[in-house]
Formats: sequence, C-alpha cells, structure tokens
Amino acid sequence: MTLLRRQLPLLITFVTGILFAAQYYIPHPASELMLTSVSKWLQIIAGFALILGVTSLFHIHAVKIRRKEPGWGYSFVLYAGMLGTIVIGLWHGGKETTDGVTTAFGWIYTFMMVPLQGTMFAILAFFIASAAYRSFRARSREAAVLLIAAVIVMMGRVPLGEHLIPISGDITQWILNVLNASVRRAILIGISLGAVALSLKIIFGVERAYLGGGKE
Amino acid sequence: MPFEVIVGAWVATGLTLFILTFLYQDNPLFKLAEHLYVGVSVGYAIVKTYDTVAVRLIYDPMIEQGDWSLLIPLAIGALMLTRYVPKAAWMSRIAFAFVVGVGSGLAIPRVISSYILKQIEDTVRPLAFLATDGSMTFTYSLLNPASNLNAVVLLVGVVSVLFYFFFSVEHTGPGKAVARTGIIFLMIAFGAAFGYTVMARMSLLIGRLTDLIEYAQPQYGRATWWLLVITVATLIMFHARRKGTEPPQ
Amino acid sequence: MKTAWALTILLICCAPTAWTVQAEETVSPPQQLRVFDTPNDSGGSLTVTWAQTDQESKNLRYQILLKDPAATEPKVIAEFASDTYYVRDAKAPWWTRPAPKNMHQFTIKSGKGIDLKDGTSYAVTVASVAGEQRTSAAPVQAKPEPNWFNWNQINNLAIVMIFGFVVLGSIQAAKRREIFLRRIPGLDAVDEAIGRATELGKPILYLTGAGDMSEPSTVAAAVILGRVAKRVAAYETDLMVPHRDPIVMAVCQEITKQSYLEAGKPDVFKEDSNFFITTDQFSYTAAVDGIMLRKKPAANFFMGSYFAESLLLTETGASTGAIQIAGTDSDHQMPFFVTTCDYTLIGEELYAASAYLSREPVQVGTLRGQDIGKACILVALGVGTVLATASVLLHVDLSLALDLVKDWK
Amino acid sequence: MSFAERMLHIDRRIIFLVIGLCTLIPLLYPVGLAIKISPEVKSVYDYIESLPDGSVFLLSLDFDPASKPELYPQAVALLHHAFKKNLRVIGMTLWLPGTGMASEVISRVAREEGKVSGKDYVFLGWSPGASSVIITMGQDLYKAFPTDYNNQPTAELPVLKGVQSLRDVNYVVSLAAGSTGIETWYVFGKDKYKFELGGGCTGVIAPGLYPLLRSGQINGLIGGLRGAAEYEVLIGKKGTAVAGMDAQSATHFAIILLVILCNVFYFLIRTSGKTAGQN
Repeated sequence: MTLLRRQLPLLITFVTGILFAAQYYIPHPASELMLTSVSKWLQIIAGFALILGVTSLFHIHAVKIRRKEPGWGYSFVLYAGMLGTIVIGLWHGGKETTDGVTTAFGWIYTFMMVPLQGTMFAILAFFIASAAYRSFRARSREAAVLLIAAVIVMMGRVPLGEHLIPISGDITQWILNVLNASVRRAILIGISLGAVALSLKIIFGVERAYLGGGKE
Repeated sequence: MPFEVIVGAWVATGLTLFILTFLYQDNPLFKLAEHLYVGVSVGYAIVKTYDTVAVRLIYDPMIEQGDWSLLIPLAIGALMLTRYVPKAAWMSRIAFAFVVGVGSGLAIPRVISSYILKQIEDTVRPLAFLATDGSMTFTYSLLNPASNLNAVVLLVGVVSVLFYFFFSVEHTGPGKAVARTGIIFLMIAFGAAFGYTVMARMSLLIGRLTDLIEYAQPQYGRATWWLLVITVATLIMFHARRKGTEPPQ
Repeated sequence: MKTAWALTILLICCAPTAWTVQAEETVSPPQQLRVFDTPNDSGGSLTVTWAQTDQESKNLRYQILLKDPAATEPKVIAEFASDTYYVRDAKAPWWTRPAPKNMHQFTIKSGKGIDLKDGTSYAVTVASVAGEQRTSAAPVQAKPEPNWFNWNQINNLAIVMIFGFVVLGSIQAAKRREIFLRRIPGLDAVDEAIGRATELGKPILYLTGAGDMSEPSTVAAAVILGRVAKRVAAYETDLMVPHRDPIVMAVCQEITKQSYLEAGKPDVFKEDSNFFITTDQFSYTAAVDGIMLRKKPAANFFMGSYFAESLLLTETGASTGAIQIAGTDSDHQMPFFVTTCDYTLIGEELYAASAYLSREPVQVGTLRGQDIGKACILVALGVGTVLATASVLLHVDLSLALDLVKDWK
Repeated sequence: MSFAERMLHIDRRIIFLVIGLCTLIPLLYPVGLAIKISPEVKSVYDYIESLPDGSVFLLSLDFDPASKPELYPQAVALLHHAFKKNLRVIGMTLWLPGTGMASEVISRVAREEGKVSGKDYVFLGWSPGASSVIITMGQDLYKAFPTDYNNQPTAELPVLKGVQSLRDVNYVVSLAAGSTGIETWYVFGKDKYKFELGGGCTGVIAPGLYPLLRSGQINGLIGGLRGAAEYEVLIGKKGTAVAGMDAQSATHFAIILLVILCNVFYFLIRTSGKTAGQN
C-alpha cells in the first residue's frame, strides 16, 4: 500500500511534467488538443482549490469561536458578513447587476467590499510618511544611494517636480528605462533559473515538499 | 439620489473611518471593520466560485451540452478535497501531483523562452554603429534607450547584478569591484521602486479621500461629517474605558 | 563630329528605354521554383521559394497561383512587388532556413478564402508580371502536413536539457562531496546582532514571514531560525517567534528544540518561544508591533516573504532602536527593508544563506547548478556583445552564433 | 535631549496629519499643473490610434478593489478611446475580487459612448485558473468562456463574429495589480498566439515590467496614477487621475521633505558625538 501512496504521485508528476514540457515543442494538432483539454481541466481543478482555501478559513474561525479564544466576538462578525454575502449573492445568481439595475449583491460589493479593501491599503500611505521621517536613514552607503535615487524618481514622477526641475523627468526616465531595467532583468534571469531548477527537481522527484510533505 | 445609494454612502463612509482609526491605535472599531472585510470578501469569493465554476464551467457544459469528459477534472478536484479526511488524505496527493506536474511542465519551456532567451536577445546589442561614410560612431544620448552608451550601461548592470548573486566564487580581487557595482545598481533600482511605491500608496489614499469628500455633500446627508463625530466619540469612550484597565503603552 | 556625338547621346539616352522595352518581351519565368509543406507547424500551410532575378525592379511583380484538386484552373491568391518577400525577411534561424537568404519566400496559409487541407496535394506556381506581360513557371505539386517537432526551438530544448543535466548532476555531486559556497556576509551580521542582544540582556524577535511551508522563502527562514536558535541557546538569551501559519509554527518548534539540543542546553528550551497569533495580515502586524513596544527586543529578524505589512513592522522596530536584519525574496518590499534595517539579505542571498547553513545536498547542489547556469549566461552575454559589435563593424554575418541566443518560434 | 532628538521622537500621528492635509487640500483646491506625456504611455495610445475600425481589442482588468484608484481611471480612459475608435471591445478579468468592478466600468463607459452589449462589446467575466484561462482562450475562446457575464452564449454574439481564439485578437491590454497579470499574458499568451500586447499596472509593480518593455515583449506600459493621468490627457478627457495628480505632487514633496529632515537630524545626532546606542 505504501508503494501506491509514495510512488504513484511521483510517477504522475514525472509523466505529466515531461508530457507538458515536450508539448511546447510539438506543433502537431494532437498535442494542441491535449493542451486545450488539460488547460480546461486545470480551470475546474483551480475552482476546487479555491473551495479548499475558503473551507480552511471557515475552519480556523469556527475553532476560534468554539474555543472562545480572545476576539471570538469578531469571528461572529466575520461569519455574519460571510453568510450574509453568500445568501444574498446566491439569491441574485451571483450577479452584481441584472439588466443595468444594481442588485443587493452589487450593493454589498460597491458599498462594503470596495471601500473596505481600498481603505485597508490606503492606511499604508500614512505609514510610508511616518517611516520616511523616522527610519529612512542613510545608515550605509547603499541606503544613501537608494534614498537619492528615490528622491529623484519621486520628483520626476509628479508634475510639480517636473515643473520646478524639468531635468528630473528625463533623469527619472533614464533611471527607469536603463538602470532599473538592467537590474530587474538580472533579477528576472536569476529567479527564472531558480524556477526552472525547482520545476525540474519536482518532475524528477528530487523535491517533494509540494506533496504536502510538511503537512502530515 | 436613490435611497439605497445614500444608505450605501453612509455604510461606505462609516467603514472607511473605522479602518482609518487604526492610525490612532488598534481598537475594536478597526477589528470590527477588518473582520467584516475578511467575511464579505470570502463570501464574495464563494458566490463567484459557485456561479462561475459550479454553474458555468461544470454544470452547463456537462449536463446541458453533455461534455462528459469533464468528469475527469471533477474527479481530480474531488480527490483534492479528501485532504480533510485523515484516512484518505493521501489521495489528495494524487490531485496535487497532477496539478503540480502539469504546472511545472508547462512552465519550463515558456520561462526559458520569455525570461531567459528573450532577455539575453535584447541585452546582446552592438556597442557601436557604422555611419554611412564607414566610420565607427558611438551614440551618446542618454535619453534614447537604444543608444550605444545605454547599451553599455545596460550590459554592465545585468552582468554586475548577475555576478552579485553568484555564490560559488569568493568576492575578492576583481570580483569585489564587480559585486560593488552590482550593489550600487541594485540600490538605484530599489530607489526607483521606492519612489513608485510611494506614488502607488498615495493614490490609494487619494482615492479614499475623494470618496469621503463626495459623501460629505448634502445630497448624501453629509455622511462624512456625522460619522466622523460618531467615530471620534466612540474612540474617546474606548480610550477612557481602557485607561482605567491597562497602563498606557 | 557633332552629329556623331548627338547620335551616341541619343543612343545612350534611348538605349535604357530600348533596353526596358526590349526587356519586356523576354521577362523570364521564376527559376528554381520549389513548393513544400511549411516545416515546424501544425499543418495547413505550404511554402514557395524561387530565385531572385536581376530584372527585379519596381514595375516587375510576382503572382502566386494555387490550384485546388477540385477546381478546374489555378486562382491568383497573392500579388506583390518583386523586391519584397525575401527569405531573410521571414526571420528564421539559420538551422531551419529553407533557402539562401537572398532568394524569395512566400508562405500560403489557410484562412481568408484559402483552405489547405492536410494530406491533399495542391499545384502551386509563381508568375512574374511586367505591364501586361506574364509568364509563369511549371506548377509544382505539394501536400501540407502537420509536423511532430518544431526545429526553431531546438536551442530552447537544448538549454532545458543541459540545465537539467547540470542541476541534477550538481545535486548528485553535492551528495558525494563538499561543495564550496562563499561566505554570506549577512550571517555574520546575524551573529553580531545576537551578541549585542545578549550584552543588553534583552530578548530577540524572529519572524518567518507571511508564506506557508510550500514557499521556498519560508523554508529558508525556518533553516536560518535553526542557526539563530543554536546561538541563542549558547548565550541563554530569550527568543520570541510569533507565527501566522499553524504548520510553520509546528515545523519551527521542532527546529528550535533540535537547535537547543545541539547547543547542549535542552533545559533552557521553552515550548512557548514559538507561539501562534492569527492568520490575518493586519491583526498579526498590530500584535507584533505591540510586542516590540512592550518587550523592546534588542534584535529583530524579518526572514521569509512579506507583503504590505513589512513597512509597519520595520518602522515600529526602528523606533525602538533595535538592530534589524531582514532576508526576503519579495522584491516589492525590498526598498523598505534596505532603508529601515541594518542589513538585508536580498532575494537569492536568503536561499544561499539557508543552503550555507543547512549544507543539505539538494539545496547546495541546486545553488551550484544555478551558478553554472548564470556563468553560462554571463559568457553568452559577453561573447554575444563582442560578436554583435564585430558583425556590425566588419560587415560579417555572424548569425551562426548569434541565432543561438535568440528566441525563435 | 538635543533639538534633533526631540524632533526625531515627535509622535508619528502628527506626520499622519501632515500627509492627510497634503492630500486633502489639493483635492479641494486643485491647481492643475501640466502633465508631461512619457513615451511608454504614448506608444499604447499610438497603437490603439493606428487600429482600423472593427479591429478586436481585449481589455483584461486583472485587479481588485485595493488597486481601484490607480487602475480604474486607466480602464475608463482606454475604454473611451477604444469605443471612440469603433473597436470591437472584449472585457474580462483573471482576478475574482475585481469581477463586479470590471463589469460596472465596461457597461458604464459603453453606455456613455452609446455602445450595445453583444453588438459592439462583450464582458466575459471571470474564470479560474489564471494562466490556464489564457491557454484555453488561445486555443479556443468559446471553450474558455461558453457564456458571457449575462449568461448569453458567446458563440452567437455578433461582436465575436470571426473571432475563434486569441490569434484573431488585434490588441490585448492587461491592467494588472500583481502576479497574475502582464507577465502571464506574455508567457502563456502572446509568446504563442502572436497578438500585440500592452500593459497598465499599479505603481508598485511598474519598475519590474521595464525589462519586458525594453525587449518589445509589451509595446507600452501605463504606470500607476501618473500613467492614467497621461492617458486622460492624451484622449482629451480629463478625469479622476488628472484631478489626483496635484495631491500626488503635494504628498511626494512632503515625503521628500520628511526624508531629508530625517537624515539631517540623524547626521546632527551622529556628528554631535552622542553615543550611537541612543538614537
């Protein structure tokens, strides 16, 4: 039985990995058909993965309420928001607007989800400002170079900056299109080599962490 | 102005101000809004997943158009859900093995084509041109990204940063100079990223304040003003009650 | 004498016209006409090549004629000026170029009124037309076929094979013998920070980031925690590791206990040094900020992957005056870590640090394999630039080498 | 404690107030400084301008409400431009939380331009699987989206006549806020199906996309609120992005000032011989 548990997943990963790597080099309609159907399947499987993610969140907050951990009251608020949205959403067939008229589901989306998520990240603007004042120090040569480049780019990217110092716009363009592009390209190459190496290790069964090794 | 839009304006303004209270300090109003946000967004994800996956991608094509080949991904997907059954959890590994196997296979040639070959192709450029009269010319203009000087700078940047992330050779002698250049290039690129991120975060704040200004107008019943007063009052009340129980931070 | 001159000038100036008039009668049909299935595609397409003639000028045009087996006589499907559609315009690498560069090439594809079915043979010919003059070469039969391999991408496949061989090979090598890895300066900064924290007698805060165990950066953070825990055990300093993922916490607890054992201080190990707070991004951040302000740790470590909360954490940490060391591959947060922390492990340095510490063959071997990959790319960039510059300056066609580093479809 | 130290330890909520005001005042009393057009935004505009009537333009709104302030104005400007050029517009999204917003923006701008759903434009909605959606659309659009967002079968829609897959799309623009975005559209889309690809993105990920811009993998890039403002100026329809740029100017200069102050005080403390441990 353990042979099935251990070896079968590795065999599946190896076969599908080699098959779909080779598919790229085979223009024949048969290989195109394989690609079409499997990518369609991946969409459905991705839908199941979403269900998995959502149930795990459901699970964590249910435990929190059952165990009356501190802040369990807030989990009730979370559940109320979740169930309310689900009931109203399914009631309107998952549509925000039916022929131009916003449904209750659309109302929740426009007046609750959009402002909440937007503001959640807007508070970062304040924190950038306080960090700029308190901790963005040129404590080393590298940090000094970073801050100078940041100031030039900030000045060059806003109309007032280009109005006061017109050259800052051109310098920003040069920094972005040449210096920044070369660094990002080197980082992209480095990360891609890492990604290809990881994929190869997974296909040849050298790397098994994805099998939920750590999970059991 | 339709009634539900006014109610919506009040709810949106209230939730926005509740979250902004985090700037003062972490307090129940923020926790309330934050958990509501997580709840609503998870609920929205569930509805959309059901509507798109269950109905449009599985039910309609399979039941109505009779495309029974979709039973295979359905089976694999169901296998994935066995992760929560301790005894059958190993079966979920088969589903993951399939998804990860296909994913890795698809990624390898595409990553090499788009992120390695294409990037090398654009970095390998002639460092000088031949003018019509046959003499070698070297274009200096910094502003034209395709000029020779920029091609040299680009090459130096890519080579030095690639060498900085080199771990098999000690950074000594000439290697030290190349690594130092690499670090300087890296810092300039991070500076540019810093500048852009500031613009991004400020835009978020501008977006929220624009809404608050709009909802402060009379046709929305001056929602922002009233709710501002209520929020500050509640904060003071929390602060007073907490001062009695816990030493100030 | 003058009349002789006049005659010669007349002859010279009317000769060219005469010549073109004279040329018009004998416009020659295209030579070396070849028609074959277009290679490296999924079928439904034919390619026509024919020689370039020296009569080519603006008013000479070419017509492509295609005869369906069912149709009675050929149909003109394309017409163009004679100085276009060369083999060199078709952008193919030298190893799949159907004919020399200066010959003509035209590809007939299905679609827009043309329907080429695989396996049926079609008669194709090219006619050269000048004014109302028209001559065509003898039609050639050919069958479009789907192909089983795209030779344009042979360089891509070669890179996959070689790189795969290099990575898997260096992993095997790492299993057999010690592989040299350069010292990672970041790790000295870690030791120094722990030393200072012990002098001040204050605790150490270590965060493993927002990822779960499937992310390489979280695995690296757990490995580095092992090193930090061993040092902390030796100095008997307090260690606090707040978590966001229950599974990462379980793994880190195991690693911490193992490190205390190896340091010979199992009794000093406290089970609750690794504790779980919440999975939610912002409540976790607020809680950790609270710990920083209350317990005032002397050293904060931020390892693993981070999102928008990185700034909230490091800013509070900096305000408490703690030494801060970060290590992450989330390059969007890198600028904030670099400016607020005393030392930052950038991207792959985080993986190198964990490989350097764990000496685990797969990690060390992968790192060596990637280094060899980077070395080859550095060589390709250097040699490629030299060749590209030489080919421009010396008018030499070096595509033999330069095509190898290009992406062909 | 010297003046520098006291200044460094002022309560950060004062700085929060400063930033709040720097954003609020320009919004209430805009100045309207001129906005210079950068080449990367101009090339997206020029390409759409060069498309003949009836060409197929696919706009993928791959962002969620958290990036609405930067990418929503870009979507509005691009849609106005595409509808003015009588292009056949296909809207979709790869980000689940953005579906409602994408549907709203497309139907609203279409209504303003007098376009009819199904005839001039179609909104396909969201589909799971990120890169696998793009591959499926590249092979056969109707397999990826059997029905559009209002459950109409896509095979019969007049706007999709003659469009079998992504190979028949003339221009794709992905407005992306993160990982499933412009890179995915190139690696799994343009690399194989050969449509022209442009991009719009948030400020955070813009620098990371310049290598793709340089190598011609994308033919243009609209970066953040600044990019959106430039595009609004290009189509001559000033909107929320241009209105926000004055506030951007004020906040950016506030941050620059704060960084300079921070380092001035930092060096004052260091040079005045105080022990390093105190700061």
